[in-house]
Amino acid sequence: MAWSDVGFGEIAPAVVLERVGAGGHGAVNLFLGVVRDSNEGRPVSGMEYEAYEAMAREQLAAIVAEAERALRGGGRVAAVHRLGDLKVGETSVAVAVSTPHRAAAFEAARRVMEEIKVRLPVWKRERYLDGSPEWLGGQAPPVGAGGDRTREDRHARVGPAGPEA
Amino acid sequence: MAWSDVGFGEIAPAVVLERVGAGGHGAVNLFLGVVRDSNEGRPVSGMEYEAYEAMAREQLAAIVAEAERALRGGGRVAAVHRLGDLKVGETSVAVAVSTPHRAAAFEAARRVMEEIKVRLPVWKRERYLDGSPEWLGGQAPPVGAGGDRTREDRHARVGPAGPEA
Amino acid sequence: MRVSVLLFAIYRELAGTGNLDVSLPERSDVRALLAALRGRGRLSALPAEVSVAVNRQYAEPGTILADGDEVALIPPVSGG
Amino acid sequence: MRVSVLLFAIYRELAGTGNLDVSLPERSDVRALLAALRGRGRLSALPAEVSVAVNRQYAEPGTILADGDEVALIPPVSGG
Repeated sequence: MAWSDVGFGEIAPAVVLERVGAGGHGAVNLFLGVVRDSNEGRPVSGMEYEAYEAMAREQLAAIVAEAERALRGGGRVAAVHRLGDLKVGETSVAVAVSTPHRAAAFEAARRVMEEIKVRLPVWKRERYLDGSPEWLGGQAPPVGAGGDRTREDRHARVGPAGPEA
Repeated sequence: MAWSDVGFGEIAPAVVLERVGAGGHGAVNLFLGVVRDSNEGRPVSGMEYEAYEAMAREQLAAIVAEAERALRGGGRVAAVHRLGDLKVGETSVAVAVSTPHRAAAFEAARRVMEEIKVRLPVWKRERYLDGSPEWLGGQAPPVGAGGDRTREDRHARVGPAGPEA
Repeated sequence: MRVSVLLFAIYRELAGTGNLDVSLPERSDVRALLAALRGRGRLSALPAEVSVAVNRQYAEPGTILADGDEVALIPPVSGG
Repeated sequence: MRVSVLLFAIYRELAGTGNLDVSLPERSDVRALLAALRGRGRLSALPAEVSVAVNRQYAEPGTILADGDEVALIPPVSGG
């Protein structure tokens, strides 16, 4: 069963790995996003993550459910995103996938990360050692129901002189 | 610094993750190979791994060193392969990569696994619940110095009526 | 009708608040809501294109709103 | 000269031993060693193609052997 969470607690890789089990599956892939100590040359002291929490939980649950359904050969997917103040070296996101064969595990974990980067309503602000915190540039999410990628060619965002829908 | 080991102790994912550190790198990918509970429909009770140990250590060290050198943006690579009798659900191989950006971490971990499958002198034998143990089919390794892929088009193996070199 | 507007990250800082109650004519769409928001002082600086979620689903400019809807203005996301 | 031959997995079971000492004419190559091994009883069943490592490096059929070399017959590998 797909599993996901968005919350303020520390992320333990072992716990995320447990969520995808092991017995029936020969391959496990785990991806961790970690707070870096610099960004474009500026030293970073930490990162602050803000979310539209209720929606982020629903979106992450949808992302892992879609990824698990896409595993034709079977397997399990789990993901967790952390919020709040993180220090350098702490884990902000973890994605784990177990599958019978390794290519599918790599591919699904990569895909979940790509979806998180595009769809999850989460924003991060870096705290620099040499200046005030700054929101980082991000990706404009798609329109329409989560995961309905076929609608991306419609008007993704609303402008002041937006076209008729 | 690249790190690798081939041995009989249990593999702890956290230990392998520690080997690739975290501070400077935003992305970590971990791959685990786990003993499956069945193979082509036959129930499996466990797996026995045999190696040409001295050579396997040298080959795995070369594989991770090559993979780390190939990380243009920097990063670290670690890998460990376990030998001996493993039960279903136990980890036989672990590969960890840390990089500044995630695509390189996925790619390097996948590449290390591919090299392990082709080059590491390790053989596994499945113990079935319904019959005697069997060596599994594998891949014929390349000829020539480890990692010298340009020589693969030469005579890869020696037959009884092998051509002149 | 009234809708509840949630603002996050840079949009929250722009508005000086994380949520607003907005009165709109019945059957207004997302585009009309954004036009109304841009008529307010600080939110006139909203970028030309704004992603929106209605009741926690990404919505389209023509999505029709209903009384009590929760409408979130979603800045470019940067999770991970 | 003498070389030490290591056998693993199915080749070890075929030979009934994990290592053999083999005497060869000076400057024999890998191909000559395999021909000599195939002349022995149980190893006549070696497959037509055999991968070989000399002193823990994958070698070629024409690799020249030296006294004391460690030559391993490498069945198709199945690690991971």
